Amino acid sequence: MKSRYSIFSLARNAMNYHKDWERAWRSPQPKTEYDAVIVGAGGHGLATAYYLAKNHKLTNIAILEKGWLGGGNTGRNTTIIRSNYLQDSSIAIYELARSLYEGLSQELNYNVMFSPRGVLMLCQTEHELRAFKRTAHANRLAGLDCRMVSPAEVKEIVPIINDDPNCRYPILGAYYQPRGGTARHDAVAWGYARGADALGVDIIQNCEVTGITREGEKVVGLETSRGSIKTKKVGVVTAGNVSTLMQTAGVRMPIESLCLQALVSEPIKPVIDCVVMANTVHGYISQSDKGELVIGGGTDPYNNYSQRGSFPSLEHTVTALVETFPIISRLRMLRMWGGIVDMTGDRSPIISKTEVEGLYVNCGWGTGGFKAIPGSGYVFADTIAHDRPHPIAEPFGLNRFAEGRLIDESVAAAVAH
Amino acid sequence: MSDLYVETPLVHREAPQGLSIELREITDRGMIDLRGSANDKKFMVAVKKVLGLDLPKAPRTSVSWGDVKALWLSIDQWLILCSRAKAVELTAALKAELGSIHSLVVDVSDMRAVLRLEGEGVREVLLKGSSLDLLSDDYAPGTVRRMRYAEIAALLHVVEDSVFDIYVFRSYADYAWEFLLATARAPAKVSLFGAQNAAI
Amino acid sequence: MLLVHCPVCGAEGDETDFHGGGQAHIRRPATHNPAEVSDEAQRDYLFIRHNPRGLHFERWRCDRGCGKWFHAARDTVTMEFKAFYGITELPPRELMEAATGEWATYFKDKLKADAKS
Amino acid sequence: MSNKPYRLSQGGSRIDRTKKVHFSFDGKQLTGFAGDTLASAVMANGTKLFGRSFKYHRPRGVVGLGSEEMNALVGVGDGSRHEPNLRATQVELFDGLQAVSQNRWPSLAFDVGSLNSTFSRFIPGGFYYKTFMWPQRFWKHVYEPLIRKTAGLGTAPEGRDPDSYENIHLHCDVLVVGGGVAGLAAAESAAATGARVIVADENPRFGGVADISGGLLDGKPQTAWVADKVSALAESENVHLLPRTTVVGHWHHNYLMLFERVADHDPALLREGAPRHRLWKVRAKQVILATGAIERPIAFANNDRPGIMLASAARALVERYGVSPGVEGIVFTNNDDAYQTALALKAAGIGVRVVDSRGRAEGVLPEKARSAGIDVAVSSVVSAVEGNLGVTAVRVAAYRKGQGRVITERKISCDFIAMSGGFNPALHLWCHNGGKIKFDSGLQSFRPDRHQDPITAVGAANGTFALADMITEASAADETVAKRRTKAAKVKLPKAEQDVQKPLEALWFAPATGKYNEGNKHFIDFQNDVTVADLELAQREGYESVEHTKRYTTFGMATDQGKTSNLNGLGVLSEATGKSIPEIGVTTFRPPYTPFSFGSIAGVLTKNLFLPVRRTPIYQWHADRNATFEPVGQWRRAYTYTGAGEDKHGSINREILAVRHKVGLLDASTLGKIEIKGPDAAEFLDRMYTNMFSTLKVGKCRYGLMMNELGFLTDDGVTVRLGEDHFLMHTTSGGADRIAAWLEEWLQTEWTHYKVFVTPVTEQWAQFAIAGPRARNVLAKLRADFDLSHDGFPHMSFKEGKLGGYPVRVYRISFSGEQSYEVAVPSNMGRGLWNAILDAGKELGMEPYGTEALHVLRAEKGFIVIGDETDGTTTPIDVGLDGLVSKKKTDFIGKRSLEQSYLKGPNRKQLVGLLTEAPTDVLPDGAYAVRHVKDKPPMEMIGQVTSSYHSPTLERSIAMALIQNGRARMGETLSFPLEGGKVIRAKIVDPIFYDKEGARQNV
Repeated sequence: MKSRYSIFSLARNAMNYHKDWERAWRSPQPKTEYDAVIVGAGGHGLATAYYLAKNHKLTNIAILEKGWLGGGNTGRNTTIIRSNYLQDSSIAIYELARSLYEGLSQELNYNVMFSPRGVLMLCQTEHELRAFKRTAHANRLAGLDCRMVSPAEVKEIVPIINDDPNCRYPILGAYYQPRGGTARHDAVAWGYARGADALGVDIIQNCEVTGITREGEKVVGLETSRGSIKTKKVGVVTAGNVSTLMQTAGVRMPIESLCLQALVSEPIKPVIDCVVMANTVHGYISQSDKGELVIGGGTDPYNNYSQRGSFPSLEHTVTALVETFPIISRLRMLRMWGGIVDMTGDRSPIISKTEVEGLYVNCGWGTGGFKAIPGSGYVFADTIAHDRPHPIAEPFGLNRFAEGRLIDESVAAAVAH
Repeated sequence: MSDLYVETPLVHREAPQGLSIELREITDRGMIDLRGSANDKKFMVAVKKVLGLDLPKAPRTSVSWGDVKALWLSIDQWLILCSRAKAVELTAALKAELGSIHSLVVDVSDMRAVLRLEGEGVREVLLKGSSLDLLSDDYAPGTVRRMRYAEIAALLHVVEDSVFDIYVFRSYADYAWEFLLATARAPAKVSLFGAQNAAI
Repeated sequence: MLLVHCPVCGAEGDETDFHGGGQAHIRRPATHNPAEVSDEAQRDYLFIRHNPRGLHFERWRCDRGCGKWFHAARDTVTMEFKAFYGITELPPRELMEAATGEWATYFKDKLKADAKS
Repeated sequence: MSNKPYRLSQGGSRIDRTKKVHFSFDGKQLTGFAGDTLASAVMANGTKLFGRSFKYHRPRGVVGLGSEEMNALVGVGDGSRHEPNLRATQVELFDGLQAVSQNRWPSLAFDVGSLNSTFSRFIPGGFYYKTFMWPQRFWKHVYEPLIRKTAGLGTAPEGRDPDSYENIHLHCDVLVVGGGVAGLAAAESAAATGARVIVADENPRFGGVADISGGLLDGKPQTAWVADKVSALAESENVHLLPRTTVVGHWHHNYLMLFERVADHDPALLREGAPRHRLWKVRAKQVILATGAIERPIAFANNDRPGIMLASAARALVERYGVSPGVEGIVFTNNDDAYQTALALKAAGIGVRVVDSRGRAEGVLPEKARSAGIDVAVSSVVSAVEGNLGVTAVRVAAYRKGQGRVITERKISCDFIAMSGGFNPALHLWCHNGGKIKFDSGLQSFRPDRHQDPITAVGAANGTFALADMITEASAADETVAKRRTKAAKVKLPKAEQDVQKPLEALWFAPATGKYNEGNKHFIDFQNDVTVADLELAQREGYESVEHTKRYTTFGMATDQGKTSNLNGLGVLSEATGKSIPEIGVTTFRPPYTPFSFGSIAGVLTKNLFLPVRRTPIYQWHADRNATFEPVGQWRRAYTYTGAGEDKHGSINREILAVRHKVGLLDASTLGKIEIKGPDAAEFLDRMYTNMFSTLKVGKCRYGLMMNELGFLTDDGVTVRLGEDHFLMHTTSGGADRIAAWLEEWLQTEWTHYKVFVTPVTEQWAQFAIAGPRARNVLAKLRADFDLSHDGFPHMSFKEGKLGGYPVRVYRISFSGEQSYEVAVPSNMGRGLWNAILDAGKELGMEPYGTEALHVLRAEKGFIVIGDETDGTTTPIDVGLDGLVSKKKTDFIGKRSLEQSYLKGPNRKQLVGLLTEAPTDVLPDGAYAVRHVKDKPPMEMIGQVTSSYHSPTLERSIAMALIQNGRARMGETLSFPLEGGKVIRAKIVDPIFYDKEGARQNV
């Protein structure tokens, strides 16, 4: 058991100039065999490993990461957390995740800075207003704490918003989830890593999986840059890189890897206290505790593994936000970056068994995976442990594409993740 | 017909002030959208019979015969320019001559607004909304190019070195006009690649 | 901002003058035999996509030019375009040979047929 | 702070001592000279304290020379013109400039936030991950608000930005980034080939550091050569010079963004109307990076005190601005270059000693320093700094490479330190788009290696520092890449003379007496307050990857993006782990090079230009009639025309009743219109629509449904057969462009053998619906020159002719269920015909109606609207239009997907009508029906309202809904629990509420 973090441990360690802090996680050598192996130490993979160990007592497991843990989309997103989706199946997974976020710092003894500062989704056309009213009805009956707010309330919540009723896209109202918000992305990965490590999970970084080994219809192991590993259960959680890895097991995926970009401004004193999503104009904005405005854009319309996007999509986003929040015109962009997002045909994730026994896959989170990390790990661990889909995971099975049972949030609700 | 009331898309706009170039709407232009295959000899012959010209086959070029111009739009599409008065008659003549030859002729004289930009620095003004290499030799007089201009689709026609016509769909005419008012303001004038103030 | 070249009209311009149309060479099963399309074939057609890290083949449209669709071969890591070719054409032979993974499988038969003729 | 005169009596190549400039700093009125930066002018007034650091609120002064500055961040301007976080070293002084310091309260010298510094021992790197967790709700309500308040540097401006911005596109053969000696040499030889060359430099003047670097070109000072070249380039027809322009990013295929500060330095330009910033979007065939190098600070104890600067910055202060950094200084270095600073200080009469960490300092420059009488201590380091708001003394200790702590120190009084840890090539732009870099042990830094794009680095940016080499390399840069240009470029290279420099010795950390830097702070990232101890702590805790260390400690993540801290951090990590620097790896450089304004990105696309509004030919009339507008795609359509003494509800009802009982007029110009012609046109339409079009007779109209390949409805509309091989398709207003492209796509990519042409003609036509029992009378009054009788012109047919003299196409189609004619007229005549129709309709009681009346009218008739009754997951079967899905056709778009098990499975939601029990209850749009009403959620939902209105025709509410198995549940009553506990009950009925037989449109 690791020593706990607290204000007291901080004070104690300060006396000794912080020389005696334990490692947050070990750096073990890979063993030759594990009961289960998770490929990909992003948030979803780390959470899966943590819940496998914690809820299902599977502790002889490893999580393999080709680079550094949390270095993919977990550490590159705009950290929005909400659960106010339209479809029942989406509500179930995202609300499970959101509710786990509420107590995650305490659960992991690691401050992930979950900040339920409220998520405000602007309605800027009549059509959007209608769509959100529908979502509001559905969410209320599903038991979510969400409500429509008036333009006046929007102005109260975000005083810097452009409330000119004659502007190009006037604010007609907003859909508000007061318990949505943000968290510190790296801390979510690090907290789960530390938690999983404490439960005995081997987190092996700089270990690239080059192939999944099958015997007939079963998984028997993995080939890695650090040797072969035997295992009967493999959970693949490699986001944008899922297609190429699954292909080594002969499984073809309904995934395309696109570039999604985000940017931050220079830090300034607080001006926005909640998360604002303007779907009509594709702008997503919040302000980090450090003071940076964190802004998310759309995806580029072509496959891209370079983690470097094109400028037009961000340009469009920034232009929209300058119009929506005119004071940002004189603020400046500090840094922009891209991530490889895995998009499915219906823009909803895949949490699924596969046609290969012992091979499980969790991917397709596209542009909205961060908010789902705890819930995704929770139900995926359960799915792997029991070799059957967790009820919340069931609608997200791969079989839906052959059945036409799509979960198309963005089409149905006209809202990006 | 004289009692018919006709108005062009920018009829409500006044002559602009304070710009670095001249800007006005051209109101008397007839336009015919012509589809057919450049490889179809019968089609080319029939068109020539009516318009008196060989439709340009080279991308982004234009050809004139008298007061009729043919602008290349695609490998199977041209925009025929003539006077507005003549468009109806020319459309009918084309349809008649083309008969059963696979083609499509549509009088689109009212579909677009035509903006005339004129003056030293007109290319520089356009570069504020277009990513084309307008300073290169590719944009000599006679050149035609569809393009993305600001946030809209437009058709560019280089009439003379410093005279450009911009065609936009008429619903966007006000937007294009206002965009030009903003980017052609005299205090925002830019001169590119020429003698500069050496004090820098 | 990619620089794209249209093989139909020769126009060259920013990616925003073009329209990316996703993976190339997808066969629509219903066009060929509408009576006999399995659920799996329909799924593959609609959803399963080649997603290579490296050489990829895709469709583009010359949106602000001649309006025509065409094919492009592009590296998804370096973003370099390797070739632009017609919408009814196969890629240049050397690129079919350079293809990897699912693309290599796809082009194998084409290359054989090509060798025969 | 001090009454010593810091402005030297002479010197200062940049300033004009005849022109005084008045400005204020933190409200204090000060004076500088034209040519000063804010940094030099404030320092000339004796102030070294410029701001407070991010975390510990430690006092900070100027460190750098220009854009690498991380400490002296100020806010400039007032109110809506305020701009936070500007580097004082880059702010050009102008009369009336108002600057304020940041991140302090109540004042810069006395800052309450500096308590953080007192407690800094308790808040090491990443401390916040370990605490602030209890109790759970305190994060949101107590800890986070506190943290947010103390963080954040400057403040945002107030209100809307009054200034303008713009973008411009430009292509060039060669973009030279950086106008120093290397950049100018590269530009000169590129320009000589006739290439179009852009030279951009972030500074107001070209020349880079030529003025402070010593050395001669052709026997004259470098500045003379620079002046010659700049004026020659400025004269060239094929060269464009861009001063005050930072190349902020490099993207795929040599696309670059250049940020020009047009008017920041001169408010007069703004007053004249110049844009404040201009963003250049440049596509370059070739990029030459001549971005120079950035000097490294040295990590020694309390190396952040105001008065500690980079050696190059201290030299520039003296030589450019005639300002002394202090009275008595120390130059602390590991290289020869900093000796130039010592010599410059000495020459200006300022006291100076050199502390050199190397065992030997025997190069030409150190020898010159010694000859000038400067004390040089080798094998020594600065081990401590005394003073808080400024430097009062340093401690110097003997040092051998790799030593972890020092033993004996001696104290030397001084008030400033000029430090130099070597130079890092500025390779940020090289890396933005994936350029590879390699470690150079001579420089102890990274330099460019390979790049996929046509980009090359020259001069200091390439690790080439010697003047002669730099010029040779830069002049050849264009030749190696621009083979396409034939014009031979013969440029005579100048003869360079310069003092030869001996190699530096890496010094990543200067030890102090304490073990483990106990109590001392060796800053690596000044702005974010990251120390050597923090980096080591991160390593110990397992945050081993350099990216983990960076994120855990935030080093390199401040507004300078690690320009001065990145490599020093790697050096420290290298020493802490025993790995080499290349093994540690580098963090990725991301655009932009320096921050640039959001305003410049938006350019002119704000307010009216943000996104286009599309207007129909009748727009102005609608506006004049006080119409409320509704956005439909980019269109603005008239929603209703509210007159005097009525509200919107009233006007909508009036408009509906006019159509039902008299006649109405609707502007339907936004409807998509596409001409489709060719021998295969009919077969093609059979493929695109779910229903059959090849059987449609010439002159007739048919309503068609379109699906995507997933089997979901995407569009609908009426298509007319104009001739045997000629059709006119109508689409929804929002779908016009999408459907035209969709048709083209299938023609070009799947059914390439079809001979069909498709031409969108939406805007050629203004189109109006004349609907109501008196519609025919209106046409008659307009002297229609075609048969108006019902038999001669029946429902779903088409005529071409004249109406009121205007040439028209008339379609007898109805979306209201009334007798209805859609009249299309060339757009320029739209307004004329509209007026004529209104005149003709006046005595028939005609009223113009808007889109809301249109929607109610169609709902009364049970007609669907794509986007209301469908949501992208709805099939034609779901909405009860099975009859329009052909059973005969073997293939059409989406047909096969309708066979997927889920789409034909049980429990699909089906379109039904709803009548509320209380006729006055109008169901809210989107309300859900539940299987069982419970006291509280969750409740199982079985379907939702898709359209709901008060129908003035039926004098009650009506609604349409998608309900699970709805068609089998006719007559059933459903419950819709609303907010606040109210439950509306409604009976499932047929969705056609009015005129079920369709008799009214057929007369």
